[in-house]
Amino acid sequence: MGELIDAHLLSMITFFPLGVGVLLLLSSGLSALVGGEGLPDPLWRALGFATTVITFLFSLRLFAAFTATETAYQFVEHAPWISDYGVNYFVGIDGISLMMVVMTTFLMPIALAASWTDIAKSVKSYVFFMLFLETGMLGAFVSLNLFQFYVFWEVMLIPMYFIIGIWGGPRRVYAAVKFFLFTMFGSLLMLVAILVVYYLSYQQTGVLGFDLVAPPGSDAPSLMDTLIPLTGQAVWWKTQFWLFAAFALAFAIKVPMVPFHTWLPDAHVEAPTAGSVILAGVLLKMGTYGFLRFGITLFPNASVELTPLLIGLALVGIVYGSLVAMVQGDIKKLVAYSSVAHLGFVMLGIFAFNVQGMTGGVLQMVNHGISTGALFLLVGMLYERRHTRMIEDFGGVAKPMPVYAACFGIVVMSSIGLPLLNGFVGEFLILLGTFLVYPLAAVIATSGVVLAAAYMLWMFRRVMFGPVEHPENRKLIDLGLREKLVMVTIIVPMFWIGLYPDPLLRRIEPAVIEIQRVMEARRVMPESQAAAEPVRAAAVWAPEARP
Amino acid sequence: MTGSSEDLLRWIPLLPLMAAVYHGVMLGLVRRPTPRWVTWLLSCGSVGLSFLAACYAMSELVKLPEGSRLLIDNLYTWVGAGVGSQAFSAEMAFAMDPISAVLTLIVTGVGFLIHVYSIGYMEDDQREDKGFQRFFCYLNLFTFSMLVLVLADNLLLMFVGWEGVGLCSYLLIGFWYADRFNAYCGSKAFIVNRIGDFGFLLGIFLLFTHFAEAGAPSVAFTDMKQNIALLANASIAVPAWMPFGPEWPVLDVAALCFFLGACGKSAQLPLYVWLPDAMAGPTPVSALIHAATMVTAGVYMICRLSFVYTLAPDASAVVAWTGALTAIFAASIAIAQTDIKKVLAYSTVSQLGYMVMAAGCGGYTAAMFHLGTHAFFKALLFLGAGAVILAMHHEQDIEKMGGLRNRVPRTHWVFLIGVLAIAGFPGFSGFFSKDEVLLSVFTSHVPGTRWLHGIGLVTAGITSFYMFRLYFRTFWGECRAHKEVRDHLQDPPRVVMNPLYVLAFFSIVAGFVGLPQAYGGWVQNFGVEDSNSFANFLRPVLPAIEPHGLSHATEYGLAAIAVGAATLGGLLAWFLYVRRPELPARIAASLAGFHHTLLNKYWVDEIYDALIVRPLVRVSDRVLFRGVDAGLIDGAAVNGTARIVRGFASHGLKYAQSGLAQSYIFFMIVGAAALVGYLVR
Amino acid sequence: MIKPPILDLSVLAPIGFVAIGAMLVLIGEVLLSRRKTFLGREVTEAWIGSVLAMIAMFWLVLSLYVACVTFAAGTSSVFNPDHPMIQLDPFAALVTAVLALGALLSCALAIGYLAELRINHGEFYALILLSTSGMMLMVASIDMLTLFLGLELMSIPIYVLAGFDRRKLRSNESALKYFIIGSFASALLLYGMALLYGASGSTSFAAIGAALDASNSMAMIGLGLVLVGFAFKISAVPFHQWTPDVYEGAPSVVTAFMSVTVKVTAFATLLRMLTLAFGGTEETLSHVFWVLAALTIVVGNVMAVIQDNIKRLLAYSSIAHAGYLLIGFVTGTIAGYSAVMFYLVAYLFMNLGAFGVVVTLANHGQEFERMDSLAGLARRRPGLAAVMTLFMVSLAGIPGTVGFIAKFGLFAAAVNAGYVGLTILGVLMSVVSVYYYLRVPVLMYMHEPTMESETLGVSTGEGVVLAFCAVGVLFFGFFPNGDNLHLLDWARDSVRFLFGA
Amino acid sequence: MVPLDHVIGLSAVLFVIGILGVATRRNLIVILMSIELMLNAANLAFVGFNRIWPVVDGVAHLDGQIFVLIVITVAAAEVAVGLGIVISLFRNRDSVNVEEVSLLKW
Amino acid sequence: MSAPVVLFYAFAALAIISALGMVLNVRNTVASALSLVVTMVSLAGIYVLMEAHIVAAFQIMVYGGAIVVLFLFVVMLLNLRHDEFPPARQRALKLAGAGLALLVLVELLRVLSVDVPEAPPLPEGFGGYAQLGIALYTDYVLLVEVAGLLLLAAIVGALILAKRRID
Repeated sequence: MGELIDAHLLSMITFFPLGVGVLLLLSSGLSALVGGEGLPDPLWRALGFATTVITFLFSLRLFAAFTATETAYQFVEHAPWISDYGVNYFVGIDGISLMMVVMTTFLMPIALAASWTDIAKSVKSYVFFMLFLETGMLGAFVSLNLFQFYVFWEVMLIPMYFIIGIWGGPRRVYAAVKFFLFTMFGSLLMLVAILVVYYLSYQQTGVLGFDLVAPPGSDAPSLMDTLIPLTGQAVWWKTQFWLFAAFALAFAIKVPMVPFHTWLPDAHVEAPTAGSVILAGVLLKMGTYGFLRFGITLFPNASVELTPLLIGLALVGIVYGSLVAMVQGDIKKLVAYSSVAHLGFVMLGIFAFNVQGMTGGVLQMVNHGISTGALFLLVGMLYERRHTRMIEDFGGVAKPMPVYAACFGIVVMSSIGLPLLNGFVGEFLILLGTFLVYPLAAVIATSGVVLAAAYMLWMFRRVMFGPVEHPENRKLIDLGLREKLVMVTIIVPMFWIGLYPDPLLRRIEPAVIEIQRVMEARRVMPESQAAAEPVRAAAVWAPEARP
Repeated sequence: MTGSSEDLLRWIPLLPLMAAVYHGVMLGLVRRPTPRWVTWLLSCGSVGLSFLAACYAMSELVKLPEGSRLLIDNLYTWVGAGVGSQAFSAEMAFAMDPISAVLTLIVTGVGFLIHVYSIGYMEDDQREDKGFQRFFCYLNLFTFSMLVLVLADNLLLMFVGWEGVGLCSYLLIGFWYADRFNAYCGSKAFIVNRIGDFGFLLGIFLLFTHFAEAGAPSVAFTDMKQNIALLANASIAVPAWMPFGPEWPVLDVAALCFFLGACGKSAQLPLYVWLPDAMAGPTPVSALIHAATMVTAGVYMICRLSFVYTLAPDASAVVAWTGALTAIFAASIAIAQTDIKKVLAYSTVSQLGYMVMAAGCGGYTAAMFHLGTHAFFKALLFLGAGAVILAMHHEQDIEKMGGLRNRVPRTHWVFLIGVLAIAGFPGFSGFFSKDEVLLSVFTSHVPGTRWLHGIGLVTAGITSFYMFRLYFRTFWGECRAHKEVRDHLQDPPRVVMNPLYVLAFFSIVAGFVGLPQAYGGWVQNFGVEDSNSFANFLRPVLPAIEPHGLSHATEYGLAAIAVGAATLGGLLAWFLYVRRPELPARIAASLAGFHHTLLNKYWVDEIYDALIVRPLVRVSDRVLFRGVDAGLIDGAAVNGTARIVRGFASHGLKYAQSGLAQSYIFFMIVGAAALVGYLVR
Repeated sequence: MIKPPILDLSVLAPIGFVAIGAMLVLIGEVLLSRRKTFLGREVTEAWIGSVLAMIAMFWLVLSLYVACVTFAAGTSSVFNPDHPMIQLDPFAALVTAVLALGALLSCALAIGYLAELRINHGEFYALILLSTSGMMLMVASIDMLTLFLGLELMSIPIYVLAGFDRRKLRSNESALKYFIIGSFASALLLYGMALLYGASGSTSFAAIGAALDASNSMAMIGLGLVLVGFAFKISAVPFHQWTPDVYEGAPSVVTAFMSVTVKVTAFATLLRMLTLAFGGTEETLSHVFWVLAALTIVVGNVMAVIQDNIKRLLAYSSIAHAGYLLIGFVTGTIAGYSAVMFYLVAYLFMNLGAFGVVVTLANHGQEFERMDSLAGLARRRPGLAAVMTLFMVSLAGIPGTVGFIAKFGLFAAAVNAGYVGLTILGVLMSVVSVYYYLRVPVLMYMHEPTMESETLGVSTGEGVVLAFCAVGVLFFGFFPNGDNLHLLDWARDSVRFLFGA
Repeated sequence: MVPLDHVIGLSAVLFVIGILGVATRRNLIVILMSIELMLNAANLAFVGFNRIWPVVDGVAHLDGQIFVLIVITVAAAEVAVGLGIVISLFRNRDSVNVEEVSLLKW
Repeated sequence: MSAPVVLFYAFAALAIISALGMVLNVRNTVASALSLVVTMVSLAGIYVLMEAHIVAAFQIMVYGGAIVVLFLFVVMLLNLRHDEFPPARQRALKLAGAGLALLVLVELLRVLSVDVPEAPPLPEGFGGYAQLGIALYTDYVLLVEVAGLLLLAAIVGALILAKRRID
């Protein structure tokens, strides 16, 4: 049993949530057929929670069994899926994916626990969508087949769309649709680019395939062996520049980078607490992860070529996000804009293209997941009590809710990168890495640290301190046991990462170095030779044959 | 080096931390408030213990031979990333060398006293049931951070302490958060400090980057000190149009970056604005953090990085001048203040300016010396002020005091000692340290060093003037307090007074550890070859001031001038506030504008607000948020596209779909004609 | 002397079964409707309806079975070797199977619906079957005679079916418009055929293909007119305008039937003609199709945005889908054509499903049309809302559904053939399509019910159909080439056969 | 001998006249007639072309004329159904004006 | 110019005129129907000239005999001998359509006049009863079958649509 699980650990982790979700759905469907009521809501909630917890335990197993020094993908599973299109079921993780997976599975139960009471309407579908969502996200993080990645990348939207749209705030529909359309816009253009890459690889190898790398123990040609012409070597749509631009657009929307960020505040403000937690914690990482896993490795020249632009956008994101966050009246919106700034840091680190920067970037992805997730939890708790998120409705909250204030304080500090809390390590490494290559950019970005302190503390002060003016705030009740546990669960890793980030860094670094190696290798490829002649070797069938 | 003494080091910061954590857990997870005696016992105990540990470590350190006085306690690698020549790694390691040893002793020692003092001071604070424990939690946390700052063996860890103390001061200033102003001062302090930290970070990046280029990537102090020569003439290329372009010497830039940090912490121009407001916190906090320890971190850092500054003359000059200007500027403000703590706050700023000036002039030993003495007498003054405030039932305005000298005699005496010490009267600690400072300035090669010296002297005069003004206004003349207050006036309880006595004692004698040869020649009779044991102790780690060729006579002369200035100030104060108490009002009236300016601290806060804060907020709100975000991106781009598509349908295409079969047929004919036409061509 | 032709009746089998079914239905109605009781149970109209439906479905199943068998056998045979006019080959067999399936599902849908709308005449099933036989004839025909005859045999019953709900003005109107424009189009088609005949001297595709070249302008005019005729059937812009009106006015079940089967037939037949008859001119044609595809995609999607009638919305969406299908024709490659074939099957599942929901929701003799009456449906009919969402998602081409695989195939083929511009246009427009498809789940899940109509259960037939379509959408969405059902391979093999590859 | 090109020309003329009828007349009946006219034009073309291709590789070839017969049948069927539709429409709205039939639009 | 040619042009002229009459006569539907008959008959004449006797016969029988009668019947039934309609909508569109159609016509004529080859001599009995009959029931037997289906569909449809009893 054990080794069976280990052999398919990734698939287990990925599909366990959805599996349980479907089973639950079937159960209620069947009972509906016989006119029964189906399982009661609390049971659904409990089962869903248990599922996510079990998934998290699985992922801990993953974390433990992961070999830090190994650069190749681990826990690989490879099986044919749609052979005609060369689509395989191909999963595997390196350090980066590992971090993402563990973070996702960690945030999921927290999100469910946090929304234990505030989701009253149609709990069943809520639980189902959450489980569905988890599978979608995990799948995207472990996919090594471009097609498969795209499938998960899009499937993920549906549950999120419903979570925002059904359990969201007053303008939820607008927010949900906006969220969906923004992402679709980017990802469909990415689809075209994917197809072009697919076509190029077919042209060169004569084999139809979406595998990013050759599965272990085989030297089958993969996308990583594909020469992608540079500008001037082929027609415009075959060139790295445009293909990367398409990928980058999709990812940049997801990140989100200014100016593609406007869906984020709306989505966050309207989404229910759990939705915001997952959205900020995991979904945004899809973008940066995509850049790391696909964007820069597939199109190294173009990504280097476009680095100034992306660095610039990242800087704009940092400063712009911070400034706009400063003037928000809605706490959730403020946090949303702060996410824009934080993800700007991540992008900065990734596009520094050195170990510190990228490692820091990945670590910061995790940190932001935890800190911002926690922030949304806290805002949610406040909203649950007062049904408002406007800063001016509060003030002096620390008086009635000291423990809450303390947690909030810690989280705020971690989010503005106070040393010995998680935020600092990532930010520092990113800035250091950036400074090594673009000192000026690093200087600007570092000013973002000051701004972060400014807007966060300003908000914190106006909410927590001062006299209690609104009478309804006077009788706010402090955190209950469940909420305390949730907060402790999420605060502990903050200190852990802040004090002893080594276990994470040790796992991330080899992956980053490997990515850089691949980039370098692929960078020289197209320059050395223009796009190779078509080979038409072992084609399953010739898609370009004319009658 | 022996293992035991090294493992000991970690306990110095960890003990207070453990106490803090205990308090934190108690506060967070246990509903019932902890009994007060448990609280204060733990806090004071932990700090006391770490003081003992520090003493033991000190003794271990002294046992070591002069050159190699260094204890390192390496816990684990904290942050490590990168490969090859860019491998970055920061250890979680504590190091104790003479400088840190001195400051550690001060922090733990003075810290302990102030902890004890706080027991009494916070006794009557009933604003919230857990406030007492919360206060001590913060206080312990602060001690921990400060010790990390002091004992850090690398820049990054130092930065940890650096930010940590900032956080604690934020928490403690806003301790009584229910008052909006306190909270405001707290965040102000934190944010201004962050601006400094910005510089600090950049400094770290800069040094590491160039050390990496030079092939010695490290941020550990010892390594950097060894390899500093590699960067001696490294430089950064900048656009030619930049000032001092096209090449900036790395070390100067780095030094300036770090100095920006120092400005933040040590409240130098232009970042001093937070310190006066920091007085919103409880008085023990003002004494510990904003007088004795934290604010001196900047000076400490400059001394720590003295190996950088010695190689960065231009930066050093900037440092020196900034210090001097801060000194006199703050002193001038202090003249007009009437809040007892505000006066002390500005005096702190001005004294810090002194130290920074000394450091800038290469007188690191002098800076450290003054830092030490200042820690004692300023703590004393604050705690004394606290005692007064306690006695006056939290009245801080000196205009409402007066004539207290026979109502609270003990407080009066210790306070007087403090005043004399800060005014630098011969025999008191302040005299010697100030003398050292002025001497180092006088003998340094910083451009305009004479001017600096002059400023130093004037500042000394002003200092003594406003300190005596404070003293006389408070303790002499007839009492201007309310009747009921006046009747209950009495010295505070023992637990408050005892620390004062200890501090008073040290304020007198602390100076003798650094007795200059000029005065201490006689000790040779007792077999001590150099009386300035303080300087000796620091010499191996701090670049000593080159032996100045000044004859003892000159030294006496300089000292005499300084003392003269101080005396003048004192006498003037006596004349104005004891002899002719009606004069000041008239003077103020005649110099209304100037007086007003001083009273409002040159409107610096207002200027910052109008020049930086408001514009920033307004632009972010009006232009960025409403304009770009809502207007441009969302309004024009996103919804605009949607509108276009919709309009294209509902105002254009729609009308082709008229519902009339024959119009459809018409379109078919058109289509067919076009198609056939294309095919036939 | 006259030699009797040697006829291969097996070729006629699928068509024949359906035709027989039609007649049996007619006879059966006559027989049943005059008696009060049958085998002891008293005869109600609804009962008659279901019995006739059973008969119809039985024969459809037969024809489906035959088609499948033929496809499996992979053989190809002509009805009359002396003068081959129809040919039952794997391609024809596959399409025939699809058509039979479509008709089958439509009949199943109709049972409950007709009763609900009180237009429960047995002729309905007869007409469906006749029309289906016409379609089968079309896809099997390799000669313009049979093609035209099949076209008419397909269309005329549908004209009638569109007006089947005689008491409703909208139904009349839809029938009328469809009839006028339809027969106008088929007149154009006919004239085109005449010219082609004039140019080639024969009506068989092969001969036309031999004679056709771009220089012969009479032939080109003929070709153009024929294309117009088909463009009308597949409702390609600018020959599309009848579609929304007819789809909206016709009874929902008829709309479901025609929206799927007619399109499948037209595309399949066009596919055959392109390969057999118009082979010589594909360069020119691909330009034509490029323009048609672009126009169709844009107009269809954009117009759908402003609809507030669900049937009309689906009509425009079907126009848009026609545009996507045309992309396959633009490529002119095996990949493109087989993508078209796959898309047609996918389209059967999703569109029939979507209309099936609309059909199911009709009650009290009232069509279910207004979008906003979908509001809060998830509360009242969770299952129905779920499948509807599934179909919408699939139509929008979100991964995990067959719609995505289909679109993917088309776009992949387009890119492989180098038509990236068209592909980009396609994806941009499907962003627009996402917008209006999402409005349906938005209404069902995110709005409160406007009017609390009582929830009447789903009839068995409808339930089965919806479940079937839903399963199809999901299954083929994940396993388009499953272990037993290699849909992709089938599509490609049939097309390759067409190419004689 | 009949000039065949003129036959085809005539068919074209009739065809276009038919189109004109369909496109312009409002009376449904007349529209139906015009469609018939178009079909007839096609028939004429078929017959004419059959006159051009009477023989294909040796054997007499009657595709054209057969086609005409088929078309005539189809025409009959169409007319029947068409008139049926017109009648049922007329029953409901008492008019045969095609322009009044525009409930369904946009 | 031989007799058939003369006859042809006569018929052609007749056909065109009557067709125009049908389309342009906006007053009287019956008149339109009758002029349609004239067109049919004259076409039949042309068929005869082209040796397509059967077709000609069917033309007269079915069209003239059945279809047009059906038209007239309906006209009578619905009693619309004279149709007065409200003023037309979308005149411009119709005019444009008409113009376009004429343009197409010109184009058609231009193209067709060049492409039509000369007529070859006819084989024996071409278009005669025997030949056509045999062809219909050997080569084209399928068509006959399907035509039957088509008519069935038409009958059923017409019934469904037009029968009085609305149930």
